[in-house]
Amino acid sequence: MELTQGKALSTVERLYQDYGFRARELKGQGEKIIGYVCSFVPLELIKASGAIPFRIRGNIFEPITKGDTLLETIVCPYYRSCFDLSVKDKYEFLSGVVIPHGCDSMVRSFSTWSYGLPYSYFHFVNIPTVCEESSFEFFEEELNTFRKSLEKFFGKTITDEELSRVIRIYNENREKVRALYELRKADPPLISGTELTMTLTAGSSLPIEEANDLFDQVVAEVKARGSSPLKKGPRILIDGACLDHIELIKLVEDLGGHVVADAICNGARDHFPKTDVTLPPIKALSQRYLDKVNCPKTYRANKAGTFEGDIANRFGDIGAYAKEFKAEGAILYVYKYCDPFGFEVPARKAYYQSLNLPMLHLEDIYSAGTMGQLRTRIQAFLEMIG
Amino acid sequence: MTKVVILKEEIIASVVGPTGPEQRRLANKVMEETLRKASLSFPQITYIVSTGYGRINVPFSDRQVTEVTCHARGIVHLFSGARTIIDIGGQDSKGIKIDASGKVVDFVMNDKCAAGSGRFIEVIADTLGIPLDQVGALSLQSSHPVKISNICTIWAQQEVVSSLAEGVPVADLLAGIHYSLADRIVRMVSRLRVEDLVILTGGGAKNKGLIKALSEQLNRSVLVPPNPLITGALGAALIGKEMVEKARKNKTPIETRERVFKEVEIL
Amino acid sequence: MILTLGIDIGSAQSKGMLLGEEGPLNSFECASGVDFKRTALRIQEELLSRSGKSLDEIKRTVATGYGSKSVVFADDMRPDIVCLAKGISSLLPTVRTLIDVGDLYTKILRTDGNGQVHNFLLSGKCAGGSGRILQVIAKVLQIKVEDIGELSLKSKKRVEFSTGCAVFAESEAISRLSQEVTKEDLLAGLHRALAAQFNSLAERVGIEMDVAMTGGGAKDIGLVQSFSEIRKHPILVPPNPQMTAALGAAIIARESLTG
Amino acid sequence: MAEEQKEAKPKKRMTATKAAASIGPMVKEFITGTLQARAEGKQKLAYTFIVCHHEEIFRAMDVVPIWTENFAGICGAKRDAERFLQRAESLGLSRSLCTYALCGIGFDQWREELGQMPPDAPWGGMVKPDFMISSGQILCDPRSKWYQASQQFMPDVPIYNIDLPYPLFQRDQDHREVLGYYHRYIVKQLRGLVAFLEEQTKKKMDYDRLRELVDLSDRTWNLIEETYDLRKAIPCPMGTGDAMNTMVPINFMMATQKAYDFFVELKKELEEKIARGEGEVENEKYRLMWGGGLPSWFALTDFNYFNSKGASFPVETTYRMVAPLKEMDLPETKDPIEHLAWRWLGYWTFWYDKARKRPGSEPDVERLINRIEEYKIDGVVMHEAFSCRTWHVGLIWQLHQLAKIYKPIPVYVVGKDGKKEKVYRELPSLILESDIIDITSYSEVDTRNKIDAFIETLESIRMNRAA
Repeated sequence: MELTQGKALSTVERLYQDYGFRARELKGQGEKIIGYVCSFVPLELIKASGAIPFRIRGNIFEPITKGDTLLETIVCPYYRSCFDLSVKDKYEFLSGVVIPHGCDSMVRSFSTWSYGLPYSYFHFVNIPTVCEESSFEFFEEELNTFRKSLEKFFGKTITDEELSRVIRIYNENREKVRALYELRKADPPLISGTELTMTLTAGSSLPIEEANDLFDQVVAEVKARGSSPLKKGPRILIDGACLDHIELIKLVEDLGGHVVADAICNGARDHFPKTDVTLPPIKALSQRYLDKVNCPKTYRANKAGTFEGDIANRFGDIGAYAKEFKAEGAILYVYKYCDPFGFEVPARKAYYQSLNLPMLHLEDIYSAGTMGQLRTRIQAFLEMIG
Repeated sequence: MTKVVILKEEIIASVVGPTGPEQRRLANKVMEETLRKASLSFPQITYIVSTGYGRINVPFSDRQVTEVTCHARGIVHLFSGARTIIDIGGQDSKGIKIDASGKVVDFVMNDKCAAGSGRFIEVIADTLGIPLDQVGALSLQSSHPVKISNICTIWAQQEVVSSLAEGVPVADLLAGIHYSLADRIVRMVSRLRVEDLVILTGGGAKNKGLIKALSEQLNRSVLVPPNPLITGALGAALIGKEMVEKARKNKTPIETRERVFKEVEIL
Repeated sequence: MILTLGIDIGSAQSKGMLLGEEGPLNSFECASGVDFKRTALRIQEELLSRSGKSLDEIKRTVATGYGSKSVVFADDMRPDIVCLAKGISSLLPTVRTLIDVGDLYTKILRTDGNGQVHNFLLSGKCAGGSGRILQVIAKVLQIKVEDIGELSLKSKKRVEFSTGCAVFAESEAISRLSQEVTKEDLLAGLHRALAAQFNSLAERVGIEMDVAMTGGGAKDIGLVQSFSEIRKHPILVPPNPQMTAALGAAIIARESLTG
Repeated sequence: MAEEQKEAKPKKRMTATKAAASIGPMVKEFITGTLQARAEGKQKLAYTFIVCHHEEIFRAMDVVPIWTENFAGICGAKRDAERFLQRAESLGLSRSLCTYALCGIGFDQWREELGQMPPDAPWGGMVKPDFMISSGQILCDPRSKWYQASQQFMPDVPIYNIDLPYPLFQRDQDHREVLGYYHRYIVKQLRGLVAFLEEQTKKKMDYDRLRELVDLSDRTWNLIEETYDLRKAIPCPMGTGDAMNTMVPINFMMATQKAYDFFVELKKELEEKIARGEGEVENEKYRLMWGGGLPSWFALTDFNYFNSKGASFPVETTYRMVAPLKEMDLPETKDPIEHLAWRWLGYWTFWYDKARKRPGSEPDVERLINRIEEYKIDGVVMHEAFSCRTWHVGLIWQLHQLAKIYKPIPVYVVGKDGKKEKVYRELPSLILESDIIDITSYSEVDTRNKIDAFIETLESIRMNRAA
């Protein structure tokens, strides 16, 4: 059941393990790297300004020490880890950081980031909480403010033409991610969940063109396997916020399951929605990020008028993924202190019930130390559905 | 504790022994004793399933299955109408929901903090110098259970010491401790929407004070198997038996490990 | 002779310090047990008999610590933070930051050499980061608490150890041992984890040099060493570090006599 | 057993003012009012949140607001939140989430399951609303998620979510550059709320009445600031303990004559106390600021404990109007909705200009510094409630910055050679750790120990102060 690792996947592993080494190299060549957190930052604008967007990552193996001296421990543990690594100079190659209004943890700690870290550029992007006409208008203005702020910092005008070109490159990237996900559809899947998440994570540290090349290579390399060397096992969908490490997925796979689908920030939530190229670029970005990134942070009016109709509306994409990738069970993985996802646990539970899909809810603190505790739960869950 | 059950049609022998830092060696010892009791030689055992917190530390087990599945299997064997299982052990506690066909449909666990496990009572009993098997009965004598305000086991231990010094009767303290633990367990299992029959198992099921506190807080009667310590091991044995039977039926080979005791020296 | 007495009733150990005009006369330490009142009396008696003094010579007694309110004969009760600052200033006046590792809590304080507190912080919501964890682990390893430090220093390859629940640290240790981790490496890992926690707390209060460690935990040289590695600077430890608060209480008692 | 396990009733907190003592009945009155309104069925009732600057719209439309945070706070103050929190937990909600929301959701689920109020519901309970107005503000996720979660148990109750953002303080940007489109958006959001209420109540908004109500709350706003400013007096006539009561008219009764009258009375009372030289504390030794966080509603007697040590709290940053309206320089407008939107933006951005002038400062820190100066503060106390990120994240950072940029206090210490030397210390601060209503996170012994040590810290700074 060993998977062969060719050149592309070895590159992925290296980018994953030594996260940021390519960005450091590029910085050495005079490129500007802009860090960001969360799926709400319109990367197209950063790219169009000539800089390279870089997703800031946590590290579950690194105990949070320095970060805790400046930030309360009641903040989302994933976000605390990101901050901890940043104050420990792990991302010293960044020229700046962009933080969106993703959740309270991001908003309330923005000054701690922007004053506690030595980068010269900081910007906060306000994201509306509702999806309606006035909020799209507002968000377009907010994106223009972001655009102006980048223009000022880089001393360069971001033209609509350039933005449209970049939007197309990002759309290509989303198609390539789709191609990666296609490899999960076989039973057993051709690509393991660990490989896929590692690939996406590696991609989030690269310039978009390099990520596109890498994804192409990975798809070709995995396709060359012909048939899956893996053993059949329960097919699992992972649902939750940002999961930028492979440990949880590896645990599922060590125990005989396969992660074949997800609704996580650095998975389908972030990578599936495409930008409409027929619209003016800012308008198109405003719609893509506000409406198509399906995050619990954004309220969508209950049009159905019934709770069942509402959850179908809110979580319909998850159901569609579960069906498309033939998931047999779901793991809802929520960080402690996460208000956006935390409050949805009962509703998501009800939704999975309506799909007849068994669900395991795990609350965790973003630390390798808890993996042992998760092991028993996941094994029991796999036994339960297997 | 380490528990071993040898099963043929019914239980042939079962032994409960200690678990210590030297888990593997002790697993060997308990196994040897059970074999002796059953008058069997080690190679006569067809299949071995290990479960529990230390399931990976049983050098001779053929398969490891979680305690959730094993407890459920053991309990359903004993009580076919069981719907909710509460297992209170020294290392964790859990709630398991069973459907009408005896299948696990949901479960919850606490293994992060001692305050939600049987260890909570063990630590307090030890502090008060009262044998563990007596704390339950003693707590039933209380007329005014005290409220234990600390959740952390160590801090609660200290609270108990201070209250004792202030002249609070031991029975009232113990009752408070039992309610405190029952409260946390009930909070956890209430996520499963508790339904009858409720079965309490694990070491905690031997404690009458805890049974009372739990059934009061659940507002339901709680049933206890005759030998609650071994339900997990029994379930493991039943699962092993089914696997062997299935393999024989399908004529697939049964992979087992060598039936020898390897000496393990840790400390 | 005018004597003053400082009594520190901790959750595990109780300490007494009898102070004469020229300085400490005698100190005594015993397990706190369950009856704090009796423990306090016993400390008083022991100190008097060891020093050959009579009760009426003690002009003032100040109690501190977890069980200070059980010291019924005390004239005053003071917070342990205050007594620690007083104590450390008299022992090591250059100390500006103090980490006191007690049985239930870890306390961090900033002081000024005058025995005044300038800022302080207490540890967490459970005993996960307190000195108790050392005892729990010692029990698992079947070694004496006093030997932990020496053993830890012999480690060649420190393991990552997470300090969650102090009680369950036992099972974590057991499972580590069954993965064939040595006692030495395990202890070094534990010390490192604790020291890192202390450091975070201390940085919140703001660390000023010199830094000292007191409390029962400061007797553990492995812990002190680990902390000084993180600080990249030596950490001072007074002789009998667990006596610091009792000494401070006795000094406070004397100061209030002299006004 | 349930009886014995219940928390001991909290001791009654001693108030320094008559006005604060009169708050209990006032709260009871408006809770009873919601029960009555539900029984009569003439008015529509709405769940909603405080500090949204929309109460004028409710009152103009005769919609009765049910302040869900208030109800959770009452459960907390009565030490009766635990059973509702546990219900919420049993639904799968983590205790690490906003406990106000957990308490509310637990209560809702229980009430809906029973078809009536849960047994012994505090002050008669929280009635089922006709609709829920959540507000996805920039600073509080639960304000948007809470009602969404509650709706699972009241599937027929509609939610209307208004978005009220404000520009965050950014070093690279003057907030004035973006105020225009923020204002346009908020106005549209508030008009959306009006339309929703019109649809629900089948009534048209009376804009003259709205204008009057907005004017009333503006006047009340200024009056509150004038009243609270009186607390600069030495000794201070009223402390934060009382202000945690007098927040009731500010947060739940704005745009009512009653709230205005309340502050007229309070102002008179404070003026009289000042004339008599009466303080919150008999011998005022220390003046402290409640510099961040909501209080633990079940432990308000801690303020009495501070008072017993000679410490008074002349000012707090929680539940205050930020500044008088007249200082906010809001654009003139005849449209009350436009005014509400400007007022909202003025409220959140008031300290931005001042913060920009002081290197290293930011609005929250700037506010602390100004209060420290104006109220002659000796130390800062904050509360970190584990369940609420909105008000309790960033406090450590604020203290950190305060120590860095605010003028240090010169004190004498013993130097290496044993001689006295002059060094500089920051303003002493204390962070209490507990929760808003979850009493299991609170230890009275620990809290009071910390307070004792803090008081001694203040004393020592005072003693060693180099004049």
